[in-house]
Amino acid sequence: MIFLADSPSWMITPVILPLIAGLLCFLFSRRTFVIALITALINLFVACLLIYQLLVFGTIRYYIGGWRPPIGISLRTDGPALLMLLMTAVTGLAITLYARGYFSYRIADPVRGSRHQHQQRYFWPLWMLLLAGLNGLFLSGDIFNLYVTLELIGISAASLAALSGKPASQRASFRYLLISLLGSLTYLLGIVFFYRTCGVLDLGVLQNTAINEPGIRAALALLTVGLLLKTALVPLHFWLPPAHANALAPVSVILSALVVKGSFYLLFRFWFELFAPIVTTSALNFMGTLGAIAILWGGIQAIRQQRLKLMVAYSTVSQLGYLFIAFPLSRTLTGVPVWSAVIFIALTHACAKSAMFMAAGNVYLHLGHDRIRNLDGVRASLPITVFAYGIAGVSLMGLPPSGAFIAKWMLLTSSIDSSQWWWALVIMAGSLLAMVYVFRVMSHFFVIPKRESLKETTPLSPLLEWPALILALIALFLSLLAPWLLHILSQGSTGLAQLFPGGLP
Amino acid sequence: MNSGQLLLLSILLSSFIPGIIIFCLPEENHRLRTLLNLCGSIVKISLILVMNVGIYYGHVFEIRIPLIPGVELLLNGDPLSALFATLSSVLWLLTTIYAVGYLEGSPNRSHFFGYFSLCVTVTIGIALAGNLVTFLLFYEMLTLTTYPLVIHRGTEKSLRAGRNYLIYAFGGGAVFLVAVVWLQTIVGPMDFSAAGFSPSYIDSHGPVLSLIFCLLIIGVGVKAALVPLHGWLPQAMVAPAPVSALLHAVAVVKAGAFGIIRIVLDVFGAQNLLLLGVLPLLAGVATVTILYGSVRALQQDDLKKRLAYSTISQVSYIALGMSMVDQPLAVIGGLVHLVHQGLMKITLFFCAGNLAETLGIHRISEMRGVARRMPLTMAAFSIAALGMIGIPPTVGFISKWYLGLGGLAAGNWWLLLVLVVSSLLNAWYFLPILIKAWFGKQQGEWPAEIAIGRFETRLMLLVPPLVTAVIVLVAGLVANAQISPLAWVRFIVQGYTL
Amino acid sequence: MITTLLYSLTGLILFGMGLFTLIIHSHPLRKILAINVMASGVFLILIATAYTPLGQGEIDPVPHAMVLTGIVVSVSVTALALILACRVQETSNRTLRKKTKQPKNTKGPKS
Amino acid sequence: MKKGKKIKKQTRNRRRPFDGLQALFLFLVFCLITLLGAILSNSPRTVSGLAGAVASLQDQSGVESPVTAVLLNFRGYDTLLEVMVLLLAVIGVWSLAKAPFPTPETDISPVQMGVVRLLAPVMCLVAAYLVWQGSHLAGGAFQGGAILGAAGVLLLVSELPWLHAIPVYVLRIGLVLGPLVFVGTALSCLFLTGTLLAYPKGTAGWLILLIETACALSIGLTLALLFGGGRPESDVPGGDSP
Amino acid sequence: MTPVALETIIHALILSSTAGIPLIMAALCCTPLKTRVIGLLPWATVPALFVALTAPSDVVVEVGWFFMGGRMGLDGTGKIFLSLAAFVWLLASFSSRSLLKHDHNQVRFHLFFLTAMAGNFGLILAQGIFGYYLFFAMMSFAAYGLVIHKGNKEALSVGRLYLLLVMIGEVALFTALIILVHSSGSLALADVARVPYHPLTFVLLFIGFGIKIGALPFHGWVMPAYQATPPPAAAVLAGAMVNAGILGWLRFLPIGHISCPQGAMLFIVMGALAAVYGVIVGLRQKQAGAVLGGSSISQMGLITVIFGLGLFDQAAGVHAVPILTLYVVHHSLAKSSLFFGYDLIVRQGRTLSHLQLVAILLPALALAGLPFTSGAITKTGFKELALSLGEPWSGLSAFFLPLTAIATTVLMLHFVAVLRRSVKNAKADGTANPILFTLSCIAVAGTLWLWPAASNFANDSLAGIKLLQGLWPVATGCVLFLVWDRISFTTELVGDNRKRQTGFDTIICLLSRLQEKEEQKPQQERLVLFLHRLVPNLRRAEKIMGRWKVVGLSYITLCLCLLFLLL
Repeated sequence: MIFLADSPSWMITPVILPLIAGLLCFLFSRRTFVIALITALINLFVACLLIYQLLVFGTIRYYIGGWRPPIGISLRTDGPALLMLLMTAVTGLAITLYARGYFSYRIADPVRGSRHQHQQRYFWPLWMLLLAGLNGLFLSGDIFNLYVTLELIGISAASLAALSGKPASQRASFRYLLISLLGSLTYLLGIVFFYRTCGVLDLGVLQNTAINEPGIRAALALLTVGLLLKTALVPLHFWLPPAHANALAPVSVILSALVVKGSFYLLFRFWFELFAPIVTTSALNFMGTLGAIAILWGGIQAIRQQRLKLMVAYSTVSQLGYLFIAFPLSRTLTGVPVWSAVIFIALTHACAKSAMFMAAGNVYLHLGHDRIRNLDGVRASLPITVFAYGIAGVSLMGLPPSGAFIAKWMLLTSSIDSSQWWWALVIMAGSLLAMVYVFRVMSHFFVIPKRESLKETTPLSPLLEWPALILALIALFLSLLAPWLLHILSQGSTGLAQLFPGGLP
Repeated sequence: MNSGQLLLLSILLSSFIPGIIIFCLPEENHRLRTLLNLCGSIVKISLILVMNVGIYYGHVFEIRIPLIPGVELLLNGDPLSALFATLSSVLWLLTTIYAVGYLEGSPNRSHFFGYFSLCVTVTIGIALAGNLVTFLLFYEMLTLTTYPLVIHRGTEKSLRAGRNYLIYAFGGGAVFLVAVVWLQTIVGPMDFSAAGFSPSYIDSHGPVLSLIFCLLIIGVGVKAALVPLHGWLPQAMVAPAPVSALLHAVAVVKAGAFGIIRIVLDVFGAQNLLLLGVLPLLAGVATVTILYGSVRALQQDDLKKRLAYSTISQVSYIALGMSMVDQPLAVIGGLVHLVHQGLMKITLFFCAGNLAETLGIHRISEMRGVARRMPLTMAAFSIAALGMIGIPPTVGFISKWYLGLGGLAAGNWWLLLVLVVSSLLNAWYFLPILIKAWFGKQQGEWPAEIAIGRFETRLMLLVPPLVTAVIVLVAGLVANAQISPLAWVRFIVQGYTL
Repeated sequence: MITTLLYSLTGLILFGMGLFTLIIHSHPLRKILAINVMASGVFLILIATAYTPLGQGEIDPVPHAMVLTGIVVSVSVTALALILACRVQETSNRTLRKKTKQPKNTKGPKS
Repeated sequence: MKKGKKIKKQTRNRRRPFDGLQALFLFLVFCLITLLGAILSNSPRTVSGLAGAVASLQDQSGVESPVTAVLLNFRGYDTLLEVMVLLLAVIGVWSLAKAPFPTPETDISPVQMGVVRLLAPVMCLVAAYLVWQGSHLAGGAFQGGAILGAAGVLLLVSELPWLHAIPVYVLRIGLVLGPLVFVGTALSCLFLTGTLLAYPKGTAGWLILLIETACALSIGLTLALLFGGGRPESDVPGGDSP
Repeated sequence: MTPVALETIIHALILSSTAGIPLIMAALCCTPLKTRVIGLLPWATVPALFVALTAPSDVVVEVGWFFMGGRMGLDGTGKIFLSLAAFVWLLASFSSRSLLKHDHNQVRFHLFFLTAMAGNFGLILAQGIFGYYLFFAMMSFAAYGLVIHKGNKEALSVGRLYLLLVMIGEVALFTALIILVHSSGSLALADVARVPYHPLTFVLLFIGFGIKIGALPFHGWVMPAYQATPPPAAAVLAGAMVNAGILGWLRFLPIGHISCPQGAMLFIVMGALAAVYGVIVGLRQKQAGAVLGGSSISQMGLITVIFGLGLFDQAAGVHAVPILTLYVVHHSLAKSSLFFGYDLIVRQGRTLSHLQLVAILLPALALAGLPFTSGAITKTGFKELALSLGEPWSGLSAFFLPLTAIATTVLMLHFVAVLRRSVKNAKADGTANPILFTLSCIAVAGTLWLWPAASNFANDSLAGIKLLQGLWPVATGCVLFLVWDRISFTTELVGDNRKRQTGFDTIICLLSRLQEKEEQKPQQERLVLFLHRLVPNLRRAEKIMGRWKVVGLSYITLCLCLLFLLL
């Protein structure tokens, strides 16, 4: 029975499988890539299967150990969760391939090959456990279990960030770890308030016992701040750029594309689903304001960076702001609920940012540095990488037909509809800033260097270039999938449906 | 998918696929690349002609791809899109031939031609766009695909130009997006249609709609280089000549102008615009642009820059025509200028490119007696320049004539003044060039002459301007015939109840 | 009830103290310790939450389980943070390398 | 250098009479704590929590201790992930540094040796007892593991030469053992009952004990290795410390 | 195909060959056949001559596809103008072929020559406004090539002036046509001309065509251009192309069908002023071509006056048309004849023989209205017209006409004197051929006497009193010339044309100020600079945000804010 496509047990695969893979990767020092690759493939397959299940049966709950809430822990699938899962699976597969290419390339380096062998040794188990944590986060329906998955993610992410062994990366990673801990503790304090007030830990049960008490509000505030720290929303973003920029290229991809999404996803669920009845408009506006500041500040900082990876990292800071812009706009009832914009931004950003960091990593591998000033002529030697970078940049800017465009469209529509035009201004300013920082680098790629200054390097393997390109293309053409994605989103997220009586698409 | 949709799709793919293949081709394989390019463009032209016949006989060509409720991609073949598509595809063929000759032996050609093909795909997409969202999609893509072309030389100067181009273009795009969204929140999702939206919205949202109109015009005005949004255009002259030709005659500037046409005719509609009373604003901007562009053109010694400012000035004729949207004659004038200006300007840029490539001439002051060295090129240049001035029987006269008549019909006497002054200014900055070239005496050596075979320059450089120049003349001479740009534009205008 | 409140408030104050130290003091070790103090504060509140006066019903075991989990997490993170701090110290100041090989206390938060 | 400077700076800060930012921060922390405290005290617990629910299901859990029931049965999934977190910490530490084990040639004082010889077995016993006791009283895998870990630390501190002879794969297997047994049990439950971690009827107690034992071993090893502060030399063949 | 259609096609072919053949020949000038084409130059006028002499009147052929609706045909007036033009072009083409045989720019010259010819013929045939405008423009622009043929500084500078005026004329005409078409709704000349006129149209038409004929404010180009142009080209400028302007007035302001007293006043005043002014400036010229230019201004002024008189009312208009035509024919023949004479004398490079002196005096004094010449006939017609208009205008015949006759006499004698002097500097090139001059003299002498329409004026002019009236101004003129000649040579008046050119040049210079402005630095640069200045601050801000204390503060603040906002 359990092997049938209808079986709800598939739901645990995205968590358990990477866990086992992580253990095996740690246990064996050889063939780790094969383990990871198989895991990533199965993960993708299962994500698709779960979506199929969702479309056929609607929301499914899975009670681990057979214990129903409030006492047990439940997993559940709904539209947003599965889309995030799918995003992670797709990006994860690409990252796995890319990491393989990356380490092969580095290990082939006669001088420093051994160090990279060491890095690869630990990369795979860390990455697999991180994947498990992320999948667990997306699927989990228990507020304390979410804390554990957050920790899983936080520790593996911090370890990954320090993996490159450079002093800068270790410093950044240390800070990242501390901030992550602070965030976790704040989150835990929130749980305490929560549990005190509600007496339950399950999200589904909590939803039904939405009490109007100060305790629950304090809990929301604490949970939010904790997650904001992990999401790196301005002004708490300071740890992100150094941590993301100094990590190894595959790690940067993981951190920027996936890890920040995890904590944001929780925020999103809390604000729009769990605590939606008690959320005040002023709080939504506050979050939106922070998002707006993030967009502008991140964009401006990205523009002035001298290093490619730092620039991409600041771009993440800026893009995260978009996720929060949707908060104050969520109350307007237009044709499509605005929160779906958040999913679109997240999906686009995951794919595009992965592609961008991969491209940046390729440039780094190729040139041995990533100083923007000296990137001249990369186009000629790395055409696919540059193309991927360009397409990813375009998606980040929110040009059609990227998924971010759809999101921007929704946000603009509702901001204009509700006469909150300032958000529209910020959104547009953000994309212009994105244009500037994307093309500032792009133009350097296109410079034809005066002399043949590029040293002869080994050509990059297709594993390094093609995942970037494919992810970038996915990001670019995401809007064409919009009807399908919206259909998935509308499935089964009962809480969301209640919140938006205006109707789901 | 019916045959009409297949046709639309293959029109787009006929340049997209060659473009992608060209990207993948090795640099040395120029034979296959040229073949691909030419085949693609010829296939495209024939497909578009088929579509034109279909449109003439009332077939419907439509592809609809819904994205989210209220947002859908719509490709639609109507007479207006056929006009722009035909223009683009024909000029693309010529420009391709020209570019093959122009870039012979220069580096990064596969890159260049790849983007070139994409650029045309996108331009055709703009032509076929059936609603504002689709238009926006291709409009932004156009910026992207032309950017690599602008900075193709890879010099510091071209990078700066590219940067400014991007800032302007994406700034415009952003404004456009906001306006589109705003419009949609008021009138709901709408396709391009002859009537525009329902006039009932005017009563409820009059001022807002006016503002939206202005924003939309600003959005497309950047590409159409309306003053004061024109700054990028002269700087973009650092690009290679085929690119300038393409930018100025076909793709970018025309896309902006086409956008104005769409907004005026198909989004708002004549009646609504009259009710809103925003047309004088458009007319004012167009007038200022026409005059300012001409005066600035006068001040340039760099040939391409002069041509660029001339473009700024000339493209606004289209806007001017659109500003009198209730007058069929003016609309005809504006629409037909879309084609006419394209033909003339591309000729001029081809010729300027020939001068630069063959003799190294970039400045007007270096052009003395150049017609003796390159008579055919300069003959083509002269025809186009006279057309720009509006001398019959070139096509330029026809546009001006209809604009003037339309202006009178609308009771705008000042419009005649604008036309007169602009013609004089045009003459003032074009005729001296002709005089220098034909009657001046060569002084010293040409800056950088390269010896080229039998003709005055490479055959591939020579043929396109001659062809376009002949079209400029013939299209003027047979303007009243059954098949001519003017006739098609009349057919378009029949479709609108103005 | 007052017991719960007392412990809870103490926990909160511990949290605050830890927070203050974490932010104000720049030495990595202090920061790590501060985090541990904060964690202890939170655990204290959790345990206090679970407290039921004798005879008034069962003691809630869930917070206890949570605290246990939290402690384990805290131990792991503390260990990682300490090693990381050492590495930072080592790599940023190679002259101090030998001095930094101090015994690393992983048991602190457990006591 | 930077760190040193910072420390100096800090000491100077302490002497300085007034730091505005610091005072502001203190004030704000105070405000926050007061606010949270007020909320805590003003909203006395009205809901009883899950005590009742746990108590009612205690029989089915297979263990007598409610905490163990929650930890390894009701919320076993949490614990599974938590074990992973511990393992993760080891992987993280190993990825960061090589173990700074002292060189084995130094002599160990007989007293120390004696203490170790005396204490280590006792600690192991205590640990085993704690694990056993976990099914009905306070205790369990973590407590047992901690004691085991302490024993490991003792061995490490005493710098026994044979510690270096332990092959690294043994360590790895030891580390992975607990999680692997846990996952394995969970999966076999899945195959047997159709649900993850749903112990077949009647076997819950034994399975929990199995898991606890394996985990205690792994936890002990983990804690000891965390104390070790880095990976063994031979973990990565040819691996060069970063 | 029906016979009617066939006939139409044949008509169309024949009519279009008048302009078509020269155009084709012009196009052939760009091919290796060019020398052969130039050899066949005079044949280009043959179709026009043939059409002018044989075509039935009032044939109108529609060529709908052409340009924006083509329509061509030949009416009575057109026939006269066409034959006149064809004749002048025929003589000029012979002359230019021989004159420029060794000129290295001859192909270019003949290219423009043929194009201008085609334009000239075409506009006469045109019955639609577009045709007229098209060929008029073609002719005007092609004439530029003739004007600057010599390529020296003077030629180029007058060329610039000419081009400027042509452009002004073009746009004026364009505007006028647009207004006309707008108010009439038709593209046919006949319809367009019958709508009520806007005053602006009058002015615009006056400007548009006035520039071609050198009407008063736009006369600046005439004298230098006639001087700079090679004589055969000058002959067609003065003898054929000028008429295009007159024909334009006749076509667009069809006197006899319309009347407009205010417009009439404009024409009369400007014409009269030009008639006097042309002589005055002509007398100050030191070069034969320029003197003839002055004469043209003056004579065209008279024609303008006639046209103005015809505008008064429809009756006068009906009366004026034949007189106007006569005057045009007379002037064209005489003026071209003078140019051919000038050409001949310059080419033969020796002093005038007596026969030549007499021969050149014939057209010269015919312009002055010497009895028994065509001038006398036209003057008679003019007087009758003036008298028929009643009081204020009949005074013209008594006072104004003799005055212009005297002035013209003086000017013509001055021309002969200048000619005699200029011959001294000329060299014979062996291409001198008296046949053309003789032919043109014969035409001057004979045409009007044989002209059926002019017969009654011819008879009138032979009346005794008329002879006397014609003679005394000429005699007075001769005396005055003798006196003036003495004075002018003692004071050595400097030729004024340079000065006037510089006058125009200053305007152009002033306008060119615009051109010389330096390129400004684009504004974007400033923005970028500003941003660069911001960068250090941004870096500092970002660093500050990364400090732990600031982080702590923002953390706490966030907590408190959210707490407050949510509570």
